[in-house]
Amino acid sequence: MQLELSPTDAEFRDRMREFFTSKVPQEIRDTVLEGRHLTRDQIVESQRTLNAEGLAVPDWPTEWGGQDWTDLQRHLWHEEMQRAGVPLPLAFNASMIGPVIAQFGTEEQKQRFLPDTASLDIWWSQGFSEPDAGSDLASLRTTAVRDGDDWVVNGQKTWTTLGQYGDWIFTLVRTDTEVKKQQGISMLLIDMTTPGVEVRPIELIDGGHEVNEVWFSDVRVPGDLLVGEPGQGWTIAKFLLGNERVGVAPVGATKRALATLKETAADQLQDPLVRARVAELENQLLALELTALRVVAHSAGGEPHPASSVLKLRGTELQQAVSELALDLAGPAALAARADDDSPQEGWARRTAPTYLNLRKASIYGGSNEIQRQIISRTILGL
Amino acid sequence: MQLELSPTDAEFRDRMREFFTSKVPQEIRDTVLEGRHLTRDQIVESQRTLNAEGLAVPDWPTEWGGQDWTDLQRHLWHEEMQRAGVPLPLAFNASMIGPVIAQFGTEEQKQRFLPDTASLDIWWSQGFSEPDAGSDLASLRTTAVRDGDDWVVNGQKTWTTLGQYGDWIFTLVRTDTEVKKQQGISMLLIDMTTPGVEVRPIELIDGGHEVNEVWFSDVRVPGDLLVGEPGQGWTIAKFLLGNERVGVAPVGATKRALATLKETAADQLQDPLVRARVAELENQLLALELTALRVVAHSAGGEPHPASSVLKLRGTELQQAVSELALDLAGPAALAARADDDSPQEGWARRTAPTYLNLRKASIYGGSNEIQRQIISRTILGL
Amino acid sequence: MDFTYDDEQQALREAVRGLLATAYADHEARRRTVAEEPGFDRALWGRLAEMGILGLPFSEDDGGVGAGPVEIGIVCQELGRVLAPEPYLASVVHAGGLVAALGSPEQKADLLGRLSSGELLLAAADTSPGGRWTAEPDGVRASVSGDAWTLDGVADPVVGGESADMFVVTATLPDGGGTGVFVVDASAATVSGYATADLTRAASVTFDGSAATPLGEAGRDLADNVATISDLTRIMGANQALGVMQSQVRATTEYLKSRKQFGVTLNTFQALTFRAADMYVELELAHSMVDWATMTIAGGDPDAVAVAADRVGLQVSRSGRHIGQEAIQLHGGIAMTAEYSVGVGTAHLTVLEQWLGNAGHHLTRLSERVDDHELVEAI
Amino acid sequence: MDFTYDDEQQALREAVRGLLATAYADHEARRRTVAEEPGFDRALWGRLAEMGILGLPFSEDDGGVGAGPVEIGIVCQELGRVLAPEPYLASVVHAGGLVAALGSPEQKADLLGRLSSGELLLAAADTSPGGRWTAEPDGVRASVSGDAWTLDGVADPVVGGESADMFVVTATLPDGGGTGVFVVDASAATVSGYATADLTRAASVTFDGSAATPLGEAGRDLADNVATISDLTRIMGANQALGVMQSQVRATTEYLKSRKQFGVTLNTFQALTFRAADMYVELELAHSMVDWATMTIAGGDPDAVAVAADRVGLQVSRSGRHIGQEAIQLHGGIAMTAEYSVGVGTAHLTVLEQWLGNAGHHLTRLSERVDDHELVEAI
Repeated sequence: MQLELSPTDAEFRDRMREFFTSKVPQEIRDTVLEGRHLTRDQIVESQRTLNAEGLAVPDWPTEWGGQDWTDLQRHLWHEEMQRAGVPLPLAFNASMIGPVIAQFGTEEQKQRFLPDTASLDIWWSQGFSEPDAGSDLASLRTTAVRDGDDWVVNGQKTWTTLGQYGDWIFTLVRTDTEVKKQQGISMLLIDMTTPGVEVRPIELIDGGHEVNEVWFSDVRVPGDLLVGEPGQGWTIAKFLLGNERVGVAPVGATKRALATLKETAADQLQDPLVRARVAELENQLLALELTALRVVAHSAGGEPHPASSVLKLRGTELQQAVSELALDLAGPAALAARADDDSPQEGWARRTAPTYLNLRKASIYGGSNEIQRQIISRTILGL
Repeated sequence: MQLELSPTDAEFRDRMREFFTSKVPQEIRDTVLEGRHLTRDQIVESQRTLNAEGLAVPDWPTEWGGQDWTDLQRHLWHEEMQRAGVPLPLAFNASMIGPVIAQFGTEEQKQRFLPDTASLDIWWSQGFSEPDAGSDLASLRTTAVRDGDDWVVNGQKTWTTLGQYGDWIFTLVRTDTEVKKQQGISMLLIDMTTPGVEVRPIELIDGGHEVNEVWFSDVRVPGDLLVGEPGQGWTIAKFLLGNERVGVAPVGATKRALATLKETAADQLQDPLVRARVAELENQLLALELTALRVVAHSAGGEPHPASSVLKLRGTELQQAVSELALDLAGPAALAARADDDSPQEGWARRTAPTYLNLRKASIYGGSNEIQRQIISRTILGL
Repeated sequence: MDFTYDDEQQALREAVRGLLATAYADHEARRRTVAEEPGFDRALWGRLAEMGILGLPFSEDDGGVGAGPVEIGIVCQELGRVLAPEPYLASVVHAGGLVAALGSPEQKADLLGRLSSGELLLAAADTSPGGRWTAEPDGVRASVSGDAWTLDGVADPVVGGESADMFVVTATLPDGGGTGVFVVDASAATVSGYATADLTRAASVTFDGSAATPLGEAGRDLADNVATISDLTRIMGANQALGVMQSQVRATTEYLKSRKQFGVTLNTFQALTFRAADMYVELELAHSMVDWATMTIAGGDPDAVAVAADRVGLQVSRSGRHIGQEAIQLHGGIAMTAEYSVGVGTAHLTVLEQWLGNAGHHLTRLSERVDDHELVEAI
Repeated sequence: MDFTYDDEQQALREAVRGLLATAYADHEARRRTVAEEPGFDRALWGRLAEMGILGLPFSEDDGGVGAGPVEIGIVCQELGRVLAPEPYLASVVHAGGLVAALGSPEQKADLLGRLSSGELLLAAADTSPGGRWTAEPDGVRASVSGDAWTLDGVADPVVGGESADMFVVTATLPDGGGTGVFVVDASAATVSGYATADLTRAASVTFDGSAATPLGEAGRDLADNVATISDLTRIMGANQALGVMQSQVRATTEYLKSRKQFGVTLNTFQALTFRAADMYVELELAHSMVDWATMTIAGGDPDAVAVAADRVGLQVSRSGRHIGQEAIQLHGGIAMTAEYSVGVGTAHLTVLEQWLGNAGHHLTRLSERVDDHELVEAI
């Protein structure tokens, strides 16, 4: 047992910190650090900066731009990005479809998609959730029917995050209605400019346009855009969602948000109740970060450590708790949520209510906290 | 809607307060207020004092010593007792078997038992729980087999509170093993001096001897000691447990405990975090007390208001929370739990750890908080 | 001691509920209304005036109805229940309350009469940018020249200020004279309206030598009176929050019964139904405290009202946080959308809380009083 | 950065676990031991000495083994796991730690040698009646006449003091000289022993002109050193608490799998299994913080150790409260009994917490440091 980073890892961390804080544009990082919304262009620019340095898709096979890092190094990369306010590489590309294509795709698919996926020349959307399925993904009803070499897709996806920016969408579709529900599912890659694809915005309670419905009406998809085998979709989805959960705890970003709040609301830090709340949160964040390090140190061969559910569960709780503290420190200024920039209220304070409301999603999306508790009680505790 | 008590009720409350604080011996009340253990004699003396004034069993039919009070008056009586540190009338007598005999007993049973039950000349114990039943009361296995006019009882009861003081015990026994499990249960009254009855102490984690196992080996019980009809035990038990839940929230006693703590640990009240904890608890207790008043105002015809589960649930939580605060204010002095009275540590501080540990039972006994949540979600919310 | 409504109060509740149901039969109607100008339903406002609801708190001499706090609380609960965006709390209870408490007989007859009839919208400008729940805000300063008063400075947020015809402004008097209250015509100020997080409207209001009329006698320090009217508004805000929470608990319960996942309805999952039970507990505790605080007003003691406002403020903040968050969580994604009422209800609770005073504020005030009493007396 | 034990550490854990299993194979054995004098198992203590466990923290020159904090933490975890009543934390870690830090070479060789071999039991007398976790307690005063020091006053609770042969006493030096540390023979003091809430033993120790030997150089203010040894003890106490919590989570999980109610095992009830999941979360968080704090000691910076002690103290207090309470609740009545280990474990966590510093204490200290850093660095 030893606390210090090895010289190699310490050097690695310094290199990351140096790169992130000097090469990724300050304006982009300030936007993240202040909790404002990024534009599509900013996200793309940031990812290209990373990708040029080989830092966008380190989890991928090295032949497709990945890095031969240890788990600890991946963790440090991830934490330093958050700490510096660098937008994380778009998860749909970097953590979801990229690894899937690298693992299950044909050579043609790899050649065609992986480089553009890493550089964000293709912006991917995720087409998994459906209105009547929710956490019960296997009940999906969007169908793809064979017609010659093509598939014809009909149905509806929902909660498609940033779907308004999407060039392509990876979807789970039902290709066989005769078999057990998990076995009839396949994964299709769909060009979102194909006739019959329609993206409709969903307005969220924070007023933002972050998620969408995506409708498919007789959308014709060439057969070579099916990933793996027909019926293999469920297996691929499980692989993909397993990747998603690794490093899903937004520890670095939450620490950063709390540190920023201490600065912006400094005068209220004289209130002993506020100080105690901050101290308690800092301690909880430390415990979580250390747990992330323990998980990293123990995760064997890319398989997610079962305790990663702990990270998701507590990570989102703390993310939400910091947003609540910010709201409470803003006070009446929090009402000016949709005031324009001439507002006499400070920007950080005006953003607190939308951020608080928006982050309620953190414990719902990407495997709700109830699902995480289920995983812990079943997989870890054997209950 | 109106906050003030009517002149009649205000006068009633004053009368109760006057009686409790002047007629019940100070030493007994101090014992309660300081959280020390009462002796059997103190409990008996207190109940006789109440009973002489007609204040021991107000819930009973008036012909057996009850009072024709409104629900509000019963509530005021109950609160004022707790506030003055008067031991509540022994629940096994006053709230459990008394009302049962009054409702289901024969005239002979009423004559024989009710006066002595009110005056605590008979100390009743409760023989419901069994080692393998827990919250699932209907699974009980103690049997009573007919032998001539008598019943012969074999089996084991547990968690018999203050069973070491008991003269008689009211038990649920299985008299018919052929029918559905609820239907084969009857209630028997058993003289605890009968051969074959054995009381064995259970030591609790606070070191106290508060509960017992009661073993029955071929205990012969005359047939006229069965209450109601054979097989009616489940109905009677439900009646009894329904009574138990009314006014079960120990609001007055918890308020009193918190007020005492503010006095005994006054120097720590300068700590803003302690003040905030006290203020939060006071507010929660007020909300609970007001809810009790609302329930009282709405309870129709003796049927417990469904929200009485709210009272039990939150009431025990707050009772526990105040005991935690006391523990934390005691600090290292809490270690001197079993030191003798020469200890240089203050008495209140020495009692905090046993009290804290003992009160963990509050959310388990008498319908666990899980059972209360079940009642709320099913009965009130219809889930 | 009585926690029940009498027949007239029941009838009032039914009438208000019925009227609101015509305007906000479903959440979509509310959504349409807040998306358009002025952010609430002027026709509904007129019907509320006709029913006497706008004049409920004011004396008959002033064109009102002279009802008590319980009645006003009933109205606020019903407004909360459907998330009605009408500025009743801001305009009638708060700004109207200041006029009723401080205005001269003529001012009261004029302003409250027109407020009650729906002709005039008032808004209270009592918060400085960055300020936190004080009766002595320092964002607006009053000056006097002869008899002519003028105001300078900024108030923000002014809830309901976007459409107000007149502002009731709390301002610092000259020469350390304390806090004065003035009436200013909206045309004499610069109003920059915006939507709050729950899509109701507020404004940033700038005064720049704006002509102002003192409410009542000029130049007196009215901080105590301002504080008391804020406390009354808090208690009515708690009534409104109670209505929101009741709707959220009901909606959540219905959703758990009807929504299927993994082939069964959600109420099959005990972890969820137990959490619904805890929501109900919080709701009932809040309900009790709201009733109590509302009844406390009738006693007429400003200190008691101040304590009651802090007590109900703390309880409703805690319950609202719990219920508002759990209602979203137990629904899942659907409650994150603006199309569905539950999440918007959480936004509304958030706005009410930060507008009127959050848990930390109330807890700090109650903490200061902890050794003023041995134990808290409910009645 | 490495959170894993090396082979030797693993072997140490197995050895200690094996030894403890012979003495405390089940809870009944622990129960018998604490019911009899001296409240722990002297034979086991001897075997711990033989294994070198009692001398683990001390240098080889002083008759010890010279192991590091991780090894001592392993021992404490294993002791916690079976709720061993042996006064390892009090006698070896705390009192022995004071001697190792402050004693002269002769004192160390003598006292630590005999402590390591199991001949001598020490106890630290550092708390005044009613006192709260300070390195400058005022319950015992030191006086000097020529070279002869005497002590007067009371220390309570002195954990492990009932059977101690010698006390390591923290006392106020004359003339505002600060805090001194002295060794006093038990025969020179009046010892009134008692059982704490978890049935381990402590004592009230009265000094009445008791002859005392300064540890190390006489008359220096040692408050800082005393504080550091207390912080080390806190971190080792957190290791012990971790062992308790691990046992409680395991016992609860097993109980939910095996115990039947209403005809099914308890793990059928999702509301219960989700709460078990939350217990596990708290356990893992505490585990991480315990490992981190233990590793921090090796850095040798007293300030860093002080912060680590507060951080792990807060986390373990919170986790211990949560797990200790939930373990009882999920078991039900059985866990209220002294016959069953789970509730006694909660009592032990309670004693550890109030002995070494509770959540409020640690939180207050951390609150004071909130603006010393921008963000908390884990490594």
